Amino acid sequence: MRNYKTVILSNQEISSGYYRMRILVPEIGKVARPGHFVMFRVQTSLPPLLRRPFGIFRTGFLPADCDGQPAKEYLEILYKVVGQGTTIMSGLHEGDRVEVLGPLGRGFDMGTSNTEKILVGGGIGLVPLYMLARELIKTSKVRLLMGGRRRDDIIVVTEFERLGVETYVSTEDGSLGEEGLVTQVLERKLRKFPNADVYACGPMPMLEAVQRICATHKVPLQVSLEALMACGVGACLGCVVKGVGHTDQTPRYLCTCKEGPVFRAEQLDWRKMAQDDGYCEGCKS
Amino acid sequence: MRNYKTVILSNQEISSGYYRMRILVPEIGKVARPGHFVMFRVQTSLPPLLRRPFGIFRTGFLPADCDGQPAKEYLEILYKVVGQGTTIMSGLHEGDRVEVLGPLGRGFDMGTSNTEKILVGGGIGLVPLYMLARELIKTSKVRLLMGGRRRDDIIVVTEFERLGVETYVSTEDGSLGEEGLVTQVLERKLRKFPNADVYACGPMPMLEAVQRICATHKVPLQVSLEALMACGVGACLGCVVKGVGHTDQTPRYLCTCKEGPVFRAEQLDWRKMAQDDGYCEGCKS
Amino acid sequence: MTGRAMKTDKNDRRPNLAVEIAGIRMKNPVMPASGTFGYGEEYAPYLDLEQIGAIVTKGLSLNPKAGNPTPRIAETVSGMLNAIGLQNVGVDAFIQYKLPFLREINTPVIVNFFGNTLEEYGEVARRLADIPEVAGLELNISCPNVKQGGIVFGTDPKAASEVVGLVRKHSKKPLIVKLTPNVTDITVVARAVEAAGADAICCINTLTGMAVDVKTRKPRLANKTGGLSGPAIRPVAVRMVHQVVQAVKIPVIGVGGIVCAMDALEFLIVGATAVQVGTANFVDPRAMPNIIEGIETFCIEEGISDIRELIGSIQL
Amino acid sequence: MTGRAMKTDKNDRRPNLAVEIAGIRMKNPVMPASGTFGYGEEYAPYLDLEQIGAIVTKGLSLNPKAGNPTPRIAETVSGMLNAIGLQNVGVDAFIQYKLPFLREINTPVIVNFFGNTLEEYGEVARRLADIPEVAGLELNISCPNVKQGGIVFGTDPKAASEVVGLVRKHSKKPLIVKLTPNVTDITVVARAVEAAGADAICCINTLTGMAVDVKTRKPRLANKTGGLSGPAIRPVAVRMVHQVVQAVKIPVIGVGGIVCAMDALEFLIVGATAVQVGTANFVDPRAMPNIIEGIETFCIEEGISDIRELIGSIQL
Ligand SMILES: Cc1cc2nc3c(=O)[nH]c(=O)nc-3n(C[C@H](O)[C@H](O)[C@H](O)COP(=O)(O)OP(=O)(O)OC[C@H]3O[C@@H](n4cnc5c(N)ncnc54)[C@H](O)[C@@H]3O)c2cc1C
Ligand SMILES: Cc1cc2nc3c(=O)[nH]c(=O)nc-3n(C[C@H](O)[C@H](O)[C@H](O)COP(=O)(O)OP(=O)(O)OC[C@H]3O[C@@H](n4cnc5c(N)ncnc54)[C@H](O)[C@@H]3O)c2cc1C
Ligand SMILES: Cc1cc2nc3c(=O)[nH]c(=O)nc-3n(C[C@H](O)[C@H](O)[C@H](O)COP(=O)(O)O)c2cc1C
Ligand SMILES: Cc1cc2nc3c(=O)[nH]c(=O)nc-3n(C[C@H](O)[C@H](O)[C@H](O)COP(=O)(O)O)c2cc1C
Ligand code: FES
Ligand code: FES
Repeated sequence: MRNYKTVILSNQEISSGYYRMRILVPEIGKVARPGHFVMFRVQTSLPPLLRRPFGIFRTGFLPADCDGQPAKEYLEILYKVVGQGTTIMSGLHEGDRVEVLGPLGRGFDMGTSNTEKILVGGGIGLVPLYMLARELIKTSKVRLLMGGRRRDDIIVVTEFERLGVETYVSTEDGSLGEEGLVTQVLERKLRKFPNADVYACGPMPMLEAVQRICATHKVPLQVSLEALMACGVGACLGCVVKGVGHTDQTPRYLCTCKEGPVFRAEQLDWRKMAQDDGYCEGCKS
Repeated sequence: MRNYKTVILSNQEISSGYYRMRILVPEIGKVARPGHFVMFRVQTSLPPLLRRPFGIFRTGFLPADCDGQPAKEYLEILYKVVGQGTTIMSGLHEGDRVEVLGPLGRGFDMGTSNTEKILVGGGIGLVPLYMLARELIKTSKVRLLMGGRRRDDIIVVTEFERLGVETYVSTEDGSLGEEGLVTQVLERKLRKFPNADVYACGPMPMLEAVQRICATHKVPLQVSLEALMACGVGACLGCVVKGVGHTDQTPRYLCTCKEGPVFRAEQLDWRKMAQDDGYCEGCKS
Repeated sequence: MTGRAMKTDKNDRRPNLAVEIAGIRMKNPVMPASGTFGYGEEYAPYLDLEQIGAIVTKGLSLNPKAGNPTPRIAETVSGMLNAIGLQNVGVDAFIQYKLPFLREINTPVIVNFFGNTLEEYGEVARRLADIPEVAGLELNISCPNVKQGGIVFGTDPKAASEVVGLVRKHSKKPLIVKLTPNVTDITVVARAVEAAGADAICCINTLTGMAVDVKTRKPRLANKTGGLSGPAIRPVAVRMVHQVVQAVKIPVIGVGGIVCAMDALEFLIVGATAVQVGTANFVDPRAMPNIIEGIETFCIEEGISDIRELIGSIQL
Repeated sequence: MTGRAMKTDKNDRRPNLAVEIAGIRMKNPVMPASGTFGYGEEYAPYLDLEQIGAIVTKGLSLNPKAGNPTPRIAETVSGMLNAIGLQNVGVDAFIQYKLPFLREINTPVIVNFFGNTLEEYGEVARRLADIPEVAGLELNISCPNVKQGGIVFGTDPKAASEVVGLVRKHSKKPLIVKLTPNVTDITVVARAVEAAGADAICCINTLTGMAVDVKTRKPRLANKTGGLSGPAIRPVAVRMVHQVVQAVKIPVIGVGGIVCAMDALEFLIVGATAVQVGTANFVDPRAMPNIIEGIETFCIEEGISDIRELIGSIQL
C-alpha cells in the first residue's frame, strides 16, 4: 500500500474501446494479490478530481535489455473507456507520468486445493480473474466462463488459455462463442461439477444471477464488486454495500474498498443490494 | 473576428521561458492589423477556464510543399511562461488542437508618413511592435528601443533588424546592450528626433515613464496595454482602464479589449491608472 | 452507442424546443445570463442572435454607473470571481444607443436592471414600461458587488417583496426576479417574490467569494470579494433551482455553471423552463448555439418530441 | 525565480510553524477535515501521523449510525458531492476500538461529533469529557445530509447558541464549533456560538448541491442532495473565513477546497489560525505532508520566521 509516482510503459487499444496499460511499479509482484485494485491518477491535470479504481490484471517484468536498461517490474490494468477519466487515460502515452495508489482491498481467497474452480467473467469484469487463475491453476482445474454483449467485449481470453485454463465464451448477440448469457453456461457446468468453487466479477445483474445459481447449487461463491469510490482506503465511506443482516437500526455496511472488493457471497445482503439504491448507476450495466 | 478551431503548426522555446507558437489560421493576413490580439484556448482541457490574451506577433505563410500540401497561412504569437495557462501552452505540440478568437481590439494608428518612428518595447511587450514595424518601415525611418531585465528577456531583435529597423538594446543588469532602463535611451533619442512618433508596449512602470517623457517632449505616443480579460470582446467589462476625465460621477472607463489594447496616451488618465487599482498585478512587472 | 443510431432513425423529425415564460415566447430555452453578453452586439460576430431563445442585457440602473475599481476579475478553479460593480450606461442611454441594434433582431429582449434605492428600481421599470422592444424585465435583487441595491433586497424576503411589488406597479411587462444563492433558504425569498407579483424566477446569481494573492497578500479583486460563477457552482445552482421549482408555481429559469448541453439538461430535468448561460460565453462564444444543438440531439436520441416532456421530468 | 534562490540563502533556518488553538498545541497548522480521514488509521500507511498538526475524526454520534443509501458520492467539476449521512461507529465503539490506535500517536486528536437531538449532543460531549486522549471537540452543527442534527442547528443562531451552551456545560475540553456556509450571514452564527462559549470556529462545511444523471433522470445521489467540497468551493470558503475572522475574537480554522500550500496560505493570510484538508486527501493521500512542506518553503522564501507573522497578514 503506497502511492507510486511513476510512468506509463505502454498503453494500447486491445479491442474496440478496451485498453491495456502497463505501469512501472517496482516490486509490485511482492505485494499484489489476486483481486487487489489500485486508485489511478492522471498526474498533471486536475479533472478528473478523484482517482479511478481499476483491478490489477497482472504484474510482470520487462527483462533487462542489451542497452543496459535494468529489468522493469510493472503492473498491468485493462480498462474500458466509459467516461471522462477513462477517455483521458486512453490518450496517455509511454513515459507519461501517473500516480497509482495500491495495491488496495481484500483479494480472493484461494479456497481448497484440487477442487474444480469456475471463474465467471462479464465484460471488463474479467480483469481480476487472470491473476486468480494464475494462482489457482497451480493446484486445481480452472474453467473460465466469459460473457459479454458482443464480440468486442470478449478480451484476453487467449491469455487464460495460455495458462491452461479451459475457456467458454458466450455473447448476447451470438457474435462470438455461444449465443446467450454466461449464467446459462454456469448452470450447465455446475450440474457437471457440483463441488466447484465459483469466483465471479462482472455487472451487477450478472452477479445476482450467479449468486442465485450458486445458492441453489450450494457451492461457495466469491464475487468482486464495483462501487463509486473517493478514497479507496476506507476513509470516506462512499463505497459501502449492505452486509447480510443490515437494517437501519443495525447497520452492516461494508466498504467495498477495504472489506472488499472481493466478498464471499454470504457476507452480502443480496436482496437489499438489488434495490435501487444498492449500487451505483455506473456499475449496473 | 472569428473563433478559429485549428491546430498548432509549431511551438518552440526561443529564449529561456519564452516561446514562439505558429497556429494555422486561414486568411488571417487579410484581417489582422498591427496591435491586434487573440484570445487563446487550450482546447481539450477545462483548466484554465478562461482564455488567455496574446498579441499577434506576425502572420505568414508556409509555402506549398512538394508532397502536394497546400500553402498554409498562420499567425504567430510569442509568449512568456508566467502561470498556469502559459505553462500548459509550453507543453503543446504540432498538431495539437486549439481555438483562437480574433483578431480582436483596436490596433495602432500608423501616424503620418516620413516622420521618425520610435518603438519602445519592454520584455514580452515587444510582441505587437513587429507587425507595426513591418508596416511603418514602408514609409518611415523606424527605430526600436528594446529593454529587459537581463539578456534572456531580449528576444527576436534580429528579426526587426532584418526589416531594416535600427535597434538599441538595454538591459537592467547590463548582460546585453547598454546597462540601464530603456527609457534613458528614449530620452536621448527624443532629444535627437524631437518630431518622432512614439509607440510603446511593456510593463506598466515602463509605460508610465515613457508617457512622462513623451509628454515633456510633446511627441505623440500610442501605448498597447495589458489587462485581465475574461471575454476579450467588450461584454464582461473586466478589462477596463480609466480614461481621461474619469471620476466616479462621470465614469470614463475604456475597455482594453475593445477600445484598446492600443490607446493614444492622451485618452488615458495616467495619474489614476498609476493608483493601485489601476491595473492588474499580473501586468505590473 | 448502437442505441444512438437506432433511436435516431426512428425520430428524425426535429423536436419542438419552444418554451414560453410569462408570455415571452422563445424558440428554445437557451439565453445568455445578464452581464456576460453585453448588450447583445458584442457577440453578434460569433453567433446568430436569432438562433437563441432570448437576449438578456447587462444590468441597467437609472443613471450611468462607474462600477468598481480594477482588478475586477480573477480566475479560480473551474470558476471565476467578478466584481464589475454593475458598470452600465444607464437606462436612457440604453434606450437611445443600444436598443436600436436589438430592434432589428427577431429575438425577445429581456432587460436586466437594478436600483440603488427602492425608488430607483421603480423608476427604471417605469422608463422601460412602454418600450415595445423590451419583451420582459429581469429584476436583479442579487448582485453581491455593490453596497446598496442588489443583494440587500435579495436576502430579506420582506425587502424583496416590497421591491417586486413596486416594480409590478410601474410596469405590466413580464417580470422575472433574479435571486441570490447567498441565503439560508432560497424558497422563502422565492415564495415572497411570487406572492408580490413576479411572473418568473431566475436563479442563481453568483456566490460571494474571495481569492488572495499570496505573494502580495492582497485580495485578487480590488473590491475584495466578488461573485463566483462558472462550472464550479453548478451543483449549488441545480440544487437551488430544484428547491425553487418545488416551492413556487411560476416558471423558473436556471443559471449557474452551464457549459454544455448536458449541463443545461440537468436544469431542465429538475424543472427549469429555460436556462441562462453566463461564464461559458467567455470560454466559447459559440457556447449557446452548441448547447441548443446538443439539447436537440439529446431529444432526438431519447425520442422526445417536445422539450416540455423533459422539463421537470426528474425521477425522485 | 532568481529571487527565490537569493532569499533562501539568507534564511536557511527552519521557520516556526507551531500554532495553538484553544489550548491545543499543534506542530503546524495543517490537519485533516472530519469525514475525509476516517479515524486516522486508514491513512497511516501513507503518511506519518506525527507530522501533521492534529488528527480530526469522522463525526461521531451517541449510537452507531447507518448513514444514507448509496450512491453516496458523485464527482462534479473540480469538486465532489457526498451524502454519506454521517455513518459512524458511535461514541462508545470509538472509545473502545478506535482510540487505542490514536493513543500511540504523538499528535492531538480532535473528535468531531453531532447529535440527532439537543440532548444527544450533550450526552456525546459528556462521554468524551474525561477521555485524556481527546485533545478537543469539534461540534458539527453543519452537516447538510441528515434531517435532524446538523444543519438545523447551524442555520439558526439561537439553536446554535443553545447547543453550544449545553455542550459547554458537559465538557471542559477545548470546543471548536463547525459552521455551515449555507446561511445568509455566517457572522451572525459565528458571533452567537462565540457568545455561547465556543473556543474556536471551524468553517466551512460543505455547500448543499445536487447533480442529475440526464440519462436516467435521477439524482446522482440516493439522498438527492449532498455536500459540495473540493477546490470548486475554495473562494466561498476563503470569503467566509475572512468574514468570521473579522467578526469574532476566538481563533478560526479554515477549510474548503485546499489542495496545495498556496491554497492553505490564502486561508492563513485572511486570518485562519489553522487549516483543514478534506477532499484533497482522496486525490493525494500525501496532500497534508506536501502542504506542510510547501508552507515551510514559502516562509523561508519570504523570510518569515514564524507562521504567526503570516496569519491575518492580508493587506486590505
Ligand atoms: C474495485 C474496482 C475495480 C475496477 N476495475 C476495473 C477494471 O479493471 N477495468 C475497468 O475498465 N474498470 C474497472 N472498474 C470501473 C472503473 O473504475 C470505472 O469504469 C471508471 O472509474 C470510470 O471512470 P470515468 O471517469 O471514465 O467514468 P465517469 O462516468 O466519467 O466517472 C464519474 C465517476 O464515477 C465513477 N465510476 C463510473 N463508473 C464506475 C464503475 N463502474 N465503478 C466504479 N466507479 C465508477 C468514477 O470513478 C468517477 O468517480 C473498477 C471499479 C472498481 C470499484
Ligand atoms: C492584449 C494583451 C496582449 C498580450 N500579449 C501577450 C503576448 O504577446 N505575449 C505574452 O507572453 N503575454 C501577453 N499578454 C499577457 C498574457 O495574457 C498573460 O501572460 C497570460 O494570460 C498569463 O496566463 P497564465 O495562465 O500563464 O498566468 P496566470 O497568472 O496563471 O493567469 C491567471 C489569470 O490572470 C491573467 N493574467 C495573468 N497575467 C496577465 C497579464 N500580464 N495580462 C493579462 N492577463 C493576465 C490570465 O489571463 C488569467 O486569467 C497579453 C495580455 C493582453 C491583455
Ligand atoms: C462578468 C459578470 C457580470 C455579471 N453581471 C451581472 C449583472 O449585471 N446582472 C445580473 O443579474 N447578473 C450578473 N452576473 C451573473 C450572471 O448573470 C449569472 O447569474 C452568474 O454568472 C452564474 O452563471 P454562470 O455560472 O453561467 O456564469 C454577472 C456575471 C459575470 C460573470
Ligand atoms: C466524504 C466526506 C465526509 C464528510 N464528513 C464530515 C463529518 O462527518 N463531519 C463534518 O463536520 N464534516 C464532514 N465533511 C466536511 C469536511 O470536513 C469539510 O468541511 C468539507 O469537505 C470542505 O473541505 P474540502 O473542500 O477540503 O473537502 C465531510 C466531507 C466529505 C467530502
Ligand atoms: S472509497 Fe472511501 S471508503 Fe471506500
Ligand atoms: S475582456 Fe471582457 S470587456 Fe474586455
